[in-house]
Amino acid sequence: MSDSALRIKLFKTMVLARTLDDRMAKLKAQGEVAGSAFLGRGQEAFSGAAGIRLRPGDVFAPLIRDQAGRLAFGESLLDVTRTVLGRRTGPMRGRDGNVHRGDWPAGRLPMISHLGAMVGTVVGTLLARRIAGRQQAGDLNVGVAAIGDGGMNTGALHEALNAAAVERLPLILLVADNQYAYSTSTDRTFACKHLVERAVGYGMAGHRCDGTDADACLDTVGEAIAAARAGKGPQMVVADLLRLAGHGTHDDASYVAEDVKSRFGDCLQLHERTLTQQGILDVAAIAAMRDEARTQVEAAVEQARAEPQPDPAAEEWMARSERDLVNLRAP
Amino acid sequence: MSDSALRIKLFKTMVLARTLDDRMAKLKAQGEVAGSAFLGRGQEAFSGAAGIRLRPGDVFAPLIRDQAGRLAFGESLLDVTRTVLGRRTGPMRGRDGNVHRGDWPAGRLPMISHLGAMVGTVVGTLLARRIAGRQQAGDLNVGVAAIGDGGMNTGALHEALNAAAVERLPLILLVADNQYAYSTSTDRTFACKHLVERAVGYGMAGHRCDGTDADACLDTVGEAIAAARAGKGPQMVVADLLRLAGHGTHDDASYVAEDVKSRFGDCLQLHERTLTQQGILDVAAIAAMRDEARTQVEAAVEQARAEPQPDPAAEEWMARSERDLVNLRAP
Amino acid sequence: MKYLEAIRLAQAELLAEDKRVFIYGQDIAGPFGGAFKATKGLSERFPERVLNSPISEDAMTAIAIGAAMDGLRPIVEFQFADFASVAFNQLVNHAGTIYYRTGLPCPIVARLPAGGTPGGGPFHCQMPEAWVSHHPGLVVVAPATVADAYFMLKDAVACRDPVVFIEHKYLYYHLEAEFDPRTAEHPGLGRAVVRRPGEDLTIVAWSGMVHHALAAAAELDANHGISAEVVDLRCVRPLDSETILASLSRTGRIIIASEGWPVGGPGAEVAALVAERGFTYLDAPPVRLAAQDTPIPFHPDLFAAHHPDDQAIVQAALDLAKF
Amino acid sequence: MKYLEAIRLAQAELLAEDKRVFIYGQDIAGPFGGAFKATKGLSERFPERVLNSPISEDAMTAIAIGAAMDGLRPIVEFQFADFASVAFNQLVNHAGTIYYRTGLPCPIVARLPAGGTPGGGPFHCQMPEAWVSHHPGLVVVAPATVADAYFMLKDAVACRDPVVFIEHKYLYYHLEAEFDPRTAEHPGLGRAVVRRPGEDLTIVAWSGMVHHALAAAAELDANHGISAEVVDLRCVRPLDSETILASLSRTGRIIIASEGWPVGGPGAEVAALVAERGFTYLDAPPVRLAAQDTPIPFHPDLFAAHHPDDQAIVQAALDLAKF
Ligand SMILES: Cc1ncc(C[n+]2csc(CCOP(=O)(O)OP(=O)(O)O)c2C)c(N)n1
Ligand SMILES: Cc1ncc(C[n+]2csc(CCOP(=O)(O)OP(=O)(O)O)c2C)c(N)n1
Ligand SMILES: [Mg+2]
Ligand SMILES: [Mg+2]
Repeated sequence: MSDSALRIKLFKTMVLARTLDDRMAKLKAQGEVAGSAFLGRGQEAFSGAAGIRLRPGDVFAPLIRDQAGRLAFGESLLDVTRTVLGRRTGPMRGRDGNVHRGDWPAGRLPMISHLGAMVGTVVGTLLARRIAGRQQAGDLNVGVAAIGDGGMNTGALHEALNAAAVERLPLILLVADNQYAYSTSTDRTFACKHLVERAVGYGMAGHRCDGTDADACLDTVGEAIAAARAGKGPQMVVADLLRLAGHGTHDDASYVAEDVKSRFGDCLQLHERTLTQQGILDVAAIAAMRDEARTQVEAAVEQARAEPQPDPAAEEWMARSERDLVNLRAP
Repeated sequence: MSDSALRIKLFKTMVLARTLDDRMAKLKAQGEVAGSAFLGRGQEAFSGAAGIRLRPGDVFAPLIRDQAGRLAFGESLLDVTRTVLGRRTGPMRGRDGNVHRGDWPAGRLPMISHLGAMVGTVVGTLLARRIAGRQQAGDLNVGVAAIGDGGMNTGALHEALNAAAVERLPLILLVADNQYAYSTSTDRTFACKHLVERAVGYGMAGHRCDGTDADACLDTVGEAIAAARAGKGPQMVVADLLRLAGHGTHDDASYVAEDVKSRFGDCLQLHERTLTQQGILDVAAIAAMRDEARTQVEAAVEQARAEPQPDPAAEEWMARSERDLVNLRAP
Repeated sequence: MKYLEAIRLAQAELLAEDKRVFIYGQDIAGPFGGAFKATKGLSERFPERVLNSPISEDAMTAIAIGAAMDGLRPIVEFQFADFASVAFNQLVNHAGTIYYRTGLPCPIVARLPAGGTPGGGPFHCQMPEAWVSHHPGLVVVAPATVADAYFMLKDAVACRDPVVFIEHKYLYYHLEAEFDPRTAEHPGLGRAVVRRPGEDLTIVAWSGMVHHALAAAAELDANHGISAEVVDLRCVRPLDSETILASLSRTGRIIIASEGWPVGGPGAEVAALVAERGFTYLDAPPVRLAAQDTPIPFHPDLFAAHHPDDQAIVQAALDLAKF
Repeated sequence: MKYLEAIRLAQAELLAEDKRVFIYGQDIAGPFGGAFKATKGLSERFPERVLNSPISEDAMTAIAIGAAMDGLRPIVEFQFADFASVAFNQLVNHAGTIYYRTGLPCPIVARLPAGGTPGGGPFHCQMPEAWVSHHPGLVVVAPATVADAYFMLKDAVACRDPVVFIEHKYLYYHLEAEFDPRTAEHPGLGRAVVRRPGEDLTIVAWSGMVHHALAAAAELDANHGISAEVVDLRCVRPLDSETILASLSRTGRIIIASEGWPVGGPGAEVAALVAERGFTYLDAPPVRLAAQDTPIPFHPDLFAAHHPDDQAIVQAALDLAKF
């Protein structure tokens, strides 16, 4: 069992992520967001646990349901609101949107949409660290890549996991099996009994946890990350959980079967109950956290709203870093 | 243990495949073959066993080391010599070469070079049969796809296996782990203990056999194919063996480590010894088989040599089946 | 009928009329019926022939190839055209080479929901025609009208070669037209058509851009006394060079408007074609209009400025008329 | 020095001079040193920085992208350019979009052994420039000379953008030239050069085709009194339009010779460019020569007839001179 401070930290992160997600959904409903908004509701425990277990110098490649992990690994609320509202001031400057945001210098990779594609990129950053001699044996910086049950079936993921295993790199694959890939239930997307059975075939350690149980997530993800840090090679952690929202805000998720719904609780409510029952947090403290989260989120929304949008007339339509290729020569 | 007739049939196939391969290598050395020639030396038992266990109506997607399987599944010597010598009369008409040949109406798919790419195609043919109601429950036509230890790490393969498992199709993946992918030994290409460990992750049955032992191959491949026919879903069979030749005729395979060499016998010699020791074949019968193989191969070489090459002036440079797209309308 | 409904209707009829037709793709089955609802209601009627696939674009395409070789007429729905990049090898190196190598047909149809919508961003807005139209063995079509969406999909399934069928997502719900599938005339799959006759210049476009071209032509006529002829390519590979050159021979001036990027693609091919084979008709240089040479931006204002619209075409026409 | 040796030397020096450089690809390590020996001897000297990869082109590219973002200068060797089709998504949608989306550079070099050799067949002979040169954010180069193979590889590694480096396999062992890497002058990465000056017409080529163009020019000069200028594109994206247009302005006639397929690709882009921006220089229509519009045949006789050679260029020049 992790210590109380960490468990509270995770709870706080989860509250903040949920509050932020809810606010983004509302902004979307109010017509302020272009494209769809993607929510991590129900997945905050697993994602947040990973973010909490990371440290500066690590790498994180989140996907569309990782608001909690992003926040825990240092994303500012302003990065979120600015990006989702398409502000010039955000890390993507209106050029790319919502969930694609990243902040590479801080270790958060900006995702592309193609599922599976980011895993190899994380592997590349870890290989680079080894090559450059920037890793300390026994206490490695690690890389976490997120994927869903659906994304597990992409060729890109397969190739990347295998390469990580061959190089014995400190990659942790965080598999959120949320029972559906968009509308498609897992019986139509894979045929093994549990996705953790894939680990052995890569020569990776496999871990499994209840993704609705925040403490289990903290522990299991913590163990996996610790093993990777210690040099035990890549780790796969599969969590069983359910997304408690549509695929995006445009989706009512009416395809989610009733019996599936009945099998999964809300990790946030469950963690709240555990912490209060164990006397680690009381109702007032929790209410205060919620208030603070709302205040912070609202401030970030307001600030982003007040900031400039990108100006097409001022846009530099240039996709290359090098401006003068005609004269480019190696120094 | 399979019955003697099958064991002899496999031996005969192996002799013929070896004789043919050797002759192709010689043709190459004589400058009569464009490109490289790829040989299946050392892999005849495993490949041949699969060909023998197939029946008309099945599908086979061989790769570059499957001369034995191709022959056993009905390929004529003339198809081989005509293709390798680029004759207009061959199934590829000089347009595509050597190992890419196929004869789809007979169930042998013409491979493309990209490793892993053919597996999904086999899956497609099997899905088509189910959709069209052309399968008989409990006695299905099956599809065999060949792959090597190296090809196991392609994304294409991963996606295709998973799809086969989801649809529970009668696919048999024949994995020839010959210790090297071109010059690269398996410690640089995968990290699980044995490739058969990948089966569970797809929800496929996994089988393993000694690829230098023809009887073991007949049995294990036979069981896997029987299971697929019976409707037990996709099967993976991994054989341990060594290619006893270069990657292609251009390659001296000097990178093959001595200790690896010492671990693997020649399946053809081993099968010969077993069959003679058990009194199933005698030396004279074997010599006669060898002679017959040589005679047949020589005849096929001679006939192909006498046949016309493609004529660039007469070539129809047309990559589409439809000649008049401007007027094409659904009937 | 909306553009999307035309695609759904064509598929429903294809499934009903031809047992060889089956549809494979992500999220296309069940009441859900696809990310854009192009297959809504179909899996209920044809449960064995409308199948959800895993997120595996390479395998989806390989499976379609195998099924086509085995006698079926598969339609693969990609969730977004942008994700067909993952199936690139199967499309160009496998489907596209089978006929020449073996003499056997490979009748697959790959449906690619393409084109820009505000907020779609770099990975949900691409026009994929340049990816595939370089390659022998493939047919690439891009219907711009409701009737074409319907008829060309049927013709694509009838075609024995692999067809990349590019659908424009913006048109799905925004384009509506009346036509009677039973009686309407329609041109063959590979034919370009003159959507609006004109005398002073030709505007070549395809897919969503046809509507900008038509709007521009209307404005040029109404406000500038310029009579623009609009040629809708319909089929971007192979090009119907006769229709293009015939139009140019009447007008002497040509603008090629593309939603996609400025380098390469059908825009370059049409410009090259008219330079090579329509040189003597040209009274002025051919003009290409294309998107900005960057990934497609997320922000609606940047997005709107990223690709040519009616006004850009009008302006180009005014400049060209002065040449 | 041979073309291949120049590539090997450049890589050896890059590894020695810059600890950020590492090379990743199939079979490149050990005494084997790559399918074409471009890395022979390098892994012995730099064991941590010359690594064999699994057969995983998508991951190879993704790994290079990650390593580049993390400060390295990765070179990815594809065994054959044809197999880069599997990495298409990582190249165009990932490497090619990073700078515009994030403002961060993505300095990877993808080395693609390309081009035809007799008996290579449909999947070992392709020219991949059309695949990638449509896409913003990528630089695509195709050296035709020994010195360019050396210098352009070094420049490619210095470039902060992803560079697709197209090597011609036929030139590997067949092209030899003396030059002193320490003193030789060389043009910048993105510059086209006039390989042979001329007055009557311009022949544009790149990669292996440059040598056919030079041979054709020599024959035109010697036997037909025609003075042809040969422009070697060197960089096919972005095009050095100034050098191309300047040549055309002197000659008034242009032939674009490509080993690749006839539809799209740099051939179409150059033809479109000269039509649009060199219209007034053109005394005759631009002429494109390209491969037959089919997969590349295996049989050496069919192969030889598949793509343009010296004689095809000479014939085209004679026809063009008559226009
Ligand atoms: C290669 C690829 N194909 C298709 C898509 C479209 N797509 C986006 S999310 C999604 C479902 C993902 O399911 P899963 O991996 O289970 O993640 P979840 O949304 O459930 O968190 C799909 C099909 C994509 N992004 N990438
Ligand atoms: C996608 C892809 N990448 C690279 C190659 C080049 N190539 C051809 S055979 C080969 C090695 C194959 O090794 P393995 O799968 O173990 O089969 P083996 O040759 O040992 O039978 C490689 C790398 C290819 N054919 N396809
Ligand atoms: Mg999911
Ligand atoms: Mg092998």
